[in-house]
Amino acid sequence: MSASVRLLRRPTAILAGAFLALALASTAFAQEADPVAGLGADLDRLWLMLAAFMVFLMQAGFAMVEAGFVRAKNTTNILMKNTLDASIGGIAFFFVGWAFAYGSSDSSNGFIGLGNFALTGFDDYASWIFQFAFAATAATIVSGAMAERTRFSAYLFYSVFISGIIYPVVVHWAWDANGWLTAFVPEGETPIGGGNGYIDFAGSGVVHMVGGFAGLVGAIMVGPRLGKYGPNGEVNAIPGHNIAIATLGMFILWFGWYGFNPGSTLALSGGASELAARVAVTTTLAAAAGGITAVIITKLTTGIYDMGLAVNGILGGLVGITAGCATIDPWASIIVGAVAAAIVIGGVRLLDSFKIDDPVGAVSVHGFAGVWGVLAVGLLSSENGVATAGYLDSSQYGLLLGGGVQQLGIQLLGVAAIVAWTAGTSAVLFGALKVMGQLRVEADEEHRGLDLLEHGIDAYPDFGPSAEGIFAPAGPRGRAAGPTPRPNITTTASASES
Amino acid sequence: MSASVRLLRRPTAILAGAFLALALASTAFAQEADPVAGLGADLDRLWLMLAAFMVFLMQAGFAMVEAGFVRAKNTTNILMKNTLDASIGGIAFFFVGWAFAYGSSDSSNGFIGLGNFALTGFDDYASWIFQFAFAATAATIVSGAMAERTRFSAYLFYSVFISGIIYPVVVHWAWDANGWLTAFVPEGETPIGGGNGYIDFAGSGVVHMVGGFAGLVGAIMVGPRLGKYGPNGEVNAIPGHNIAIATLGMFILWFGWYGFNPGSTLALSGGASELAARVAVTTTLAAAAGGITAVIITKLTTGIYDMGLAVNGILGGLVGITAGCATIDPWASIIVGAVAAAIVIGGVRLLDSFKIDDPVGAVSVHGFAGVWGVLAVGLLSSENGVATAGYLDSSQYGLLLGGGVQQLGIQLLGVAAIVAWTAGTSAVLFGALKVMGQLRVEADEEHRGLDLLEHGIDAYPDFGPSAEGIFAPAGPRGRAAGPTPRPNITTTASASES
Amino acid sequence: MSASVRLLRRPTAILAGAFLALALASTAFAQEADPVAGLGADLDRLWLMLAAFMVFLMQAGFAMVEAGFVRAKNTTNILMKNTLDASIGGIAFFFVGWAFAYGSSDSSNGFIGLGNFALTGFDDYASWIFQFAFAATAATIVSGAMAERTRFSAYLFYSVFISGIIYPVVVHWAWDANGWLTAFVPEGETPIGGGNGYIDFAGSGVVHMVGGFAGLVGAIMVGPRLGKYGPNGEVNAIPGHNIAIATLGMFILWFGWYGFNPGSTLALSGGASELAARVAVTTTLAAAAGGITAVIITKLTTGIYDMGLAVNGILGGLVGITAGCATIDPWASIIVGAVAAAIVIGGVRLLDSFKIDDPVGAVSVHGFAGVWGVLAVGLLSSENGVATAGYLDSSQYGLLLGGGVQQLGIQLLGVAAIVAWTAGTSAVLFGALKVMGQLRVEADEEHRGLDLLEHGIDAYPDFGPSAEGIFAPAGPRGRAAGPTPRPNITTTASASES
Amino acid sequence: MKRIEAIIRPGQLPFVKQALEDIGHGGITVAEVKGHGKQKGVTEQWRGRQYKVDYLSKVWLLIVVQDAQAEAVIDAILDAAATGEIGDGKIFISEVQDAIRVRTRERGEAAI
Amino acid sequence: MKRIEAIIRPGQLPFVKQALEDIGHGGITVAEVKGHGKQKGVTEQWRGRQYKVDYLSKVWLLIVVQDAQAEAVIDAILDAAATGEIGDGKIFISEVQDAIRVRTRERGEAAI
Amino acid sequence: MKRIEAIIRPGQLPFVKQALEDIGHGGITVAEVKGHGKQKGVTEQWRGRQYKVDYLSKVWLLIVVQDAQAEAVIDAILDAAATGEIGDGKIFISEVQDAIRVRTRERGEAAI
Ligand SMILES: Nc1ncnc2c1ncn2[C@@H]1O[C@H](COP(=O)(O)OP(=O)(O)O)[C@@H](O)[C@H]1O
Ligand SMILES: Nc1ncnc2c1ncn2[C@@H]1O[C@H](COP(=O)(O)OP(=O)(O)O)[C@@H](O)[C@H]1O
Ligand SMILES: Nc1ncnc2c1ncn2[C@@H]1O[C@H](COP(=O)(O)OP(=O)(O)O)[C@@H](O)[C@H]1O
Repeated sequence: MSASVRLLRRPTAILAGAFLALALASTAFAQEADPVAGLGADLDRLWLMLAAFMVFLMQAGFAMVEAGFVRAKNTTNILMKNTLDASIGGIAFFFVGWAFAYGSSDSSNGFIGLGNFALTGFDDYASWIFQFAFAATAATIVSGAMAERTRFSAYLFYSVFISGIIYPVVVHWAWDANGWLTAFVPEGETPIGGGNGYIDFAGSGVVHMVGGFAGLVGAIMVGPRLGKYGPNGEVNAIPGHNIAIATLGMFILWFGWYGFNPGSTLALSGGASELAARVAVTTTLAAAAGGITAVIITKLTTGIYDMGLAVNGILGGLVGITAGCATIDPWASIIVGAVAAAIVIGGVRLLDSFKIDDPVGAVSVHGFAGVWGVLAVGLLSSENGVATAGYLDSSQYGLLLGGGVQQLGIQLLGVAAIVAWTAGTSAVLFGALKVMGQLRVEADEEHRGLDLLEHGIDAYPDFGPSAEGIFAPAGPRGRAAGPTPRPNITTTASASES
Repeated sequence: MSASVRLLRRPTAILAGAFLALALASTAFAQEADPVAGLGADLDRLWLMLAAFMVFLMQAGFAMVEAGFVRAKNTTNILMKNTLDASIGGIAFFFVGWAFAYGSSDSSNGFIGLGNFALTGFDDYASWIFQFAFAATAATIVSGAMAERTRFSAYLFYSVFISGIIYPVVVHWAWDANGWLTAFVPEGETPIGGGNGYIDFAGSGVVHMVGGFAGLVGAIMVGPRLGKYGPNGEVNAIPGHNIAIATLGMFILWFGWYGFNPGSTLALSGGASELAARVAVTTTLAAAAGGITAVIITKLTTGIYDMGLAVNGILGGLVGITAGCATIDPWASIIVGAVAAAIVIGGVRLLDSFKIDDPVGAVSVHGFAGVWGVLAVGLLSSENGVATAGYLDSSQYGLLLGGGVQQLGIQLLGVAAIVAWTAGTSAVLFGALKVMGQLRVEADEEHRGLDLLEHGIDAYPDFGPSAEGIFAPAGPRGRAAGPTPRPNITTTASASES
Repeated sequence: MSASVRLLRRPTAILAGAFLALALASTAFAQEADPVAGLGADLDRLWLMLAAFMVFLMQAGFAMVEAGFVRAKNTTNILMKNTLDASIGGIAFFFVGWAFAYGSSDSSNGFIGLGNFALTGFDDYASWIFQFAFAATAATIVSGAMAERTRFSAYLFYSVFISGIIYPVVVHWAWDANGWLTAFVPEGETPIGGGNGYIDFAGSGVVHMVGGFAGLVGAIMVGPRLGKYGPNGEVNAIPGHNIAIATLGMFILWFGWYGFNPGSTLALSGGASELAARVAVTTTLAAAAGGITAVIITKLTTGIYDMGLAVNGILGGLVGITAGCATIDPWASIIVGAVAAAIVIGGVRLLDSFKIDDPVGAVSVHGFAGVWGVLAVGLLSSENGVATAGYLDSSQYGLLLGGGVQQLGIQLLGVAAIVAWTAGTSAVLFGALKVMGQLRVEADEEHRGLDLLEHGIDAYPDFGPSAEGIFAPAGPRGRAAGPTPRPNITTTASASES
Repeated sequence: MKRIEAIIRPGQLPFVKQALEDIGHGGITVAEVKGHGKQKGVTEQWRGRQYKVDYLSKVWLLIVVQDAQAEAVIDAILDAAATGEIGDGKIFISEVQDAIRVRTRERGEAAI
Repeated sequence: MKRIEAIIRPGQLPFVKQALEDIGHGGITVAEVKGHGKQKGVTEQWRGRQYKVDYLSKVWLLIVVQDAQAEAVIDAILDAAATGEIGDGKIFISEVQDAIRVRTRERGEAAI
Repeated sequence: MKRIEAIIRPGQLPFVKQALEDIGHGGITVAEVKGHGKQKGVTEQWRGRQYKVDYLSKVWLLIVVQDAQAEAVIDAILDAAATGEIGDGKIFISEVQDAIRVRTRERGEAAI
């Protein structure tokens, strides 16, 4: 099987045109030979790039949701974690991430890719930028689950591993032509189970479950925030500090998801745009259903309209539809989103009952709703949807729609494999950090806020009675007098008499 | 007239190519038959989707502007309203909104579409996502005008009606081939008035006036905020709480408008991209002129550079050019934007003189500048603009440019019809809620802020002397002691001696 | 040389197809003559528009970074500056900016364009919107360097000149076919120096250095903020007020840069999409390297993870790669980003040692890293990169990769010319304002904050013990009693007993 | 001189201020505080979890007055601040030895 | 009546509050303040430049009690607020002449 | 012991603090307050509408000193806080019965 065939394949039915175009477009010759195919390839690359940029913007969304959901004293810390995992993700995905996910060489195998390290011998940059944006997303999810008590150096350390190894291996399994779970086998081969293989169109499992379950293991290992669980079993509340930026973050994430899901067609030409548009619709409906469901549930159970859970519900709906956005019909995507929101709310409660402290709900939203999303493919995909999305065997579709149990079985296998791999590697990673005493900050630092000791600042340095907001330099000081020579005496009246 | 012809038509002149492409692209056969047409259709769908995503992001823009312009104690409430109208809009537009706007069946008529309920028998998903984003915009405008005192349940209720019925009917009138006002009549038919029909390229009337006038009726019905108008006729000021997020929101809206206006070409292929680019230019110039004009007016009349009105002025400029963005020449779009800003500022004063309380200026920006935008088409459209935009009869153009009075007459008819329908249905809707005592919160709740009683939170829960920000659970409590077992005794010095 | 050839040229090798397409597409005839070329032109215009929209969104990014980095009392002021330079930039670029940059007439020359004033005789709107977005960027950079003490009217004044004249002239030199530095000479001519001419793919020099050095001159002329430098030589710290929005701004800027750099291919068809994707990769890696480098340097030198410099470091990496994003290989872009971050951090220190006060780091990020970016082209461009990007003479490439010293020489010439022009004109502009006493606010206003006296507001008007947040109108007042008639007596208990 | 310290509902501040102006007293200092007395706090909710907020927002007023004016000021505050519901607040009165106007260095009752 | 004014570490507030409830005293007013005494501030950093923040966040408590309860309240605060490190804070005690409950206009010890 | 309570302009705080350090007094507590006296507020504007803000931002200082030091501290504040314009603020002096250092439980003048 040649390298060019293995790379980034999607089912051939729908994308044959696009695929052909890509193959042709890679030589200048092709442009002249078939200008239409060349233009199709340009269009497809545009789509990949735009989707990548939109997914990249989700970094801002995650940063705002997470920052809004933590206390003011840990805001700089979570912002900086989000900032750096984008940076670390970029460098790690350049050197090894792509290689482990899609790298092609003779030693690549069903478990891991090997090849194109540091993008040597590689020129499919549009695919790289798209895949990088996904990798950065997987890494950033974890920071939320472990917020407000994890040491910054530990965070830097595990970010490298998640974007560099843990996530890429799962990508390889599920999305590389060579992967053992993949639906995108080379012409003539058969996916695992003989049908469609593991269907995870945009990554409820590949991206979100990886982030969510790494976060779960991390949250367990690092332990709850001081004071979250009282001595007599009470579950205390630790409200975040800024609903406005959290809401902004949710909207940015929803926007970014239009790159995440529709962009996962990887192509637009040859009619793939029709599929992409359909995906945009299912994505919208699931998000909407998630938001409404979360509000209804909280209104019924608590009597009030809860904003935090509305945000989590919408995000849960989005995560839930991510695997099945192409194979599930619009009407059914409403169900997927609604169930996802219910799972998120249940998950938040469940974790608390185990004293697992997830400050922003990342485990429920990405982990649990991610599991649901993968399984929903096996429950609610329509026959037509599986065919339209271009998977190989549309006779296997959602159990609840009469498509039999086989697809659900493969989906379960996928869930089990991803959970096992992610939880196992995360346990080693976080366990090692914990044993070395490097995972968590000191109790005193936690009380005073991570911003002060790790970042030397708080996120809103100029609020409070700080007068002019001018500070003398630290260090052996002479008579630094007061920051400014007395100014007011000689100026005009400092208040108008209205 | 066949269903496929009625759907979402634009004037044929410019978009013939695109239209053909769409028609052809809908069958797999077409792809093989004419790959160029297929690619054109892919490109057009891409354009619709991207424009839809950008318009969707305007939800974040509205949320930030409105949140920034209300008091801190009502911030969560307005954020949640914006969040939920996006969700409700999605579900309502799926089940009935599209059907009433563009639904095609034998019972569809000039007043309302009927057909494709819940997207049955429908697969033009790119158009749906684009139209959904517009519907969500119309609904979200209202929340601003009624902010800080409207009951949340009332809001949920009327959101369903606005995105589900009130707005879609206007769309049907103006943009469906079947609509009585439409400019996009089927081949061989003549629009109302015999010329171009009602020209509202991207919806100054269809979208913004609907939102603005529903908001006006709502603001009148719900009454002013307590304290806005003093007992002796004083108009008190109630400043918002966060100029930074309001400014962010304005920029996001401006960005989204590049999807709203240029995206309304609905196609890019066949040279429609040239029109789209021209629209981007007029949109930019009108926004810029609106901003500058608002600043000049406030500087001259009040002596200071007023930020709130600069934001409103830019948005007014954008609303003003929305109807005529394709038919008005760039130089004239500067006039349209400048006049729009002046109208917005006048409108804000006017409403106050009638004791109609619109906390964020939504009625002036979307309603009044929307009326201006619709009329500006009849005043300032150029002959070349009307032709380039592909309307049927370029001999009828702006009165001030010598194009006669007829187009202005049709525009006035459109304004009257939209105002009558929107105000009428809104009056019934809000009137019913008011009679049932469901429209407005209690005075006490209004004083304490809607966040506390409706959402159980305030938007910035962690500011103020709340110590650790950890709270014991509510309910019958044992000795919940203090959230954390005393931590400090044993830890190291909690302050460094510099 | 005909006007149509001079306009906006890029090297012909790669973009021949696109160029041809554009030429053909401008007549309806062409559409029929060659539908593929027409579609290519549509795709290219789409690309220009989308890139323009993304670059426009950078206005929001700049506004948030700058607002976050200043004190709360000057927040409205900086927000309004950012708002108005977008508006002023739009109008100025319409009337004269484009004309000086790319305007074509017989009197155009190597120094300045003349023609198409107010877009007369012009219809390449996609190019205009793209170039406008760039012009607005150049202008907005300056506001950061001069923040917290510059008079608002002075700001308005110099904004007109920067977007209207100073910046367009540099564009003409470097990017117009006619410009004396340009790499994009007409067929048959030779660029300055006989090789590639000045290479600045997306504008490290043309855009960022112009903004950065105008800011430098402005910061020197306006003088440091009161209290920034103590009487005994201390450099005091003046922390900004909101790290959360500053981080958001950084992410928005990074996102916008994907329009800025990849969009500078100006075309997608004819295989230009491959180049654009490659540019997206180098942009990502440089930003990531910049962020990581800044964190490592500050951790090593100060012991803490500094968020403000991480933001500056990422932005520095982005500025650094902007000139060479197309000609520098991905691995080398990591070096470019890392060095840029180091330069930014060094620059921040350096300016302080000269008592030049740049509150947000704009001079270091845009000016110094901009210089580095231009020079990096001459040091690290690969032979293959120069060829792929379509420059004329790939035998001249990076000195460090063995490509000789000539390209570096031309780059140095470009730096010198841009610095001389920008600094010279800025010195005249700011000098005149200073002489007239119009450049800086009074000391008392500076102490109380620019928001209060220039804008009559502070950015967070509703925080603090302001009770209901309702204020009686100013002016001769009757007995304005208290804003609301006493409400509480008759309402229900205002606190629930839990 | 008397130091009158009142802790009142935020919403009543404008009325108190007006009442003080009506009787001719201008000088006042206010701060945002939180407190609880008999009034026991509210239940709030964070991501589905309800919790008790013990402290409610109040406004703290500091008014220094001449002895002779004290009762008038107190009465004005009592009238304007009361709603009749628990949570109306408290007034504490103590003795001030001296007052100084910074600008003029006047001392004593003249400085108020 | 005594006016007990305590400036304590923010983190100790919940314990102080609990201790006061344990001895049966409910009324309390708190505010965010900054201060310094022997404890001299921390070093912070802004864009690479280190600076001294002289004032540290503290919580200011105002508790007015009947004379008889004063020592019990003071002891409770001392127990709950102390960590043994510098920066633990101060308590100041002064005399209050009168207290008034706004809602009922009760005066004196009954009003506390 | 004396309880010196000063309400000053925010911009003068650094000078006051320096002046106190110069005469050897360290302990101080500050809070953000708003107030008005003779100085009557400013006119602000919201979306084109001008309104009066009655309260201006001030900083409230609490400094407890030994009796002997009181006048020196007051003089230092007066010197450093004055600009000569209305709005310079007020100082109120009252008696403190006792002071306690939380960490050591020292009482009286030693605790300051
Ligand atoms: N003993 C006290 N010491 C200090 N502040 C008090 C005291 N009692 C009440 N307060 C303040 O007064 C506010 C109102 O008290 P509350 O008990 O609700 O009034 P009431 O007794 O009239 O119902 C409280 O929130 C608190 O800030
Ligand atoms: N003389 C004083 N007047 C007013 N407030 C004081 C005084 N001394 C200390 N404080 C307040 O008490 C807080 C703790 O003081 P600190 O000196 O750190 O305590 P300790 O002396 O126990 O080390 C300070 O931050 C300040 O707010
Ligand atoms: N009688 C008073 N009681 C409490 N605070 C006062 C009193 N008089 C003035 N203040 C405080 O002092 C500040 C300055 O007062 P102001 O009247 O402007 O000073 P001056 O009388 O020197 O012009 C006010 O803003 C207010 O906070």
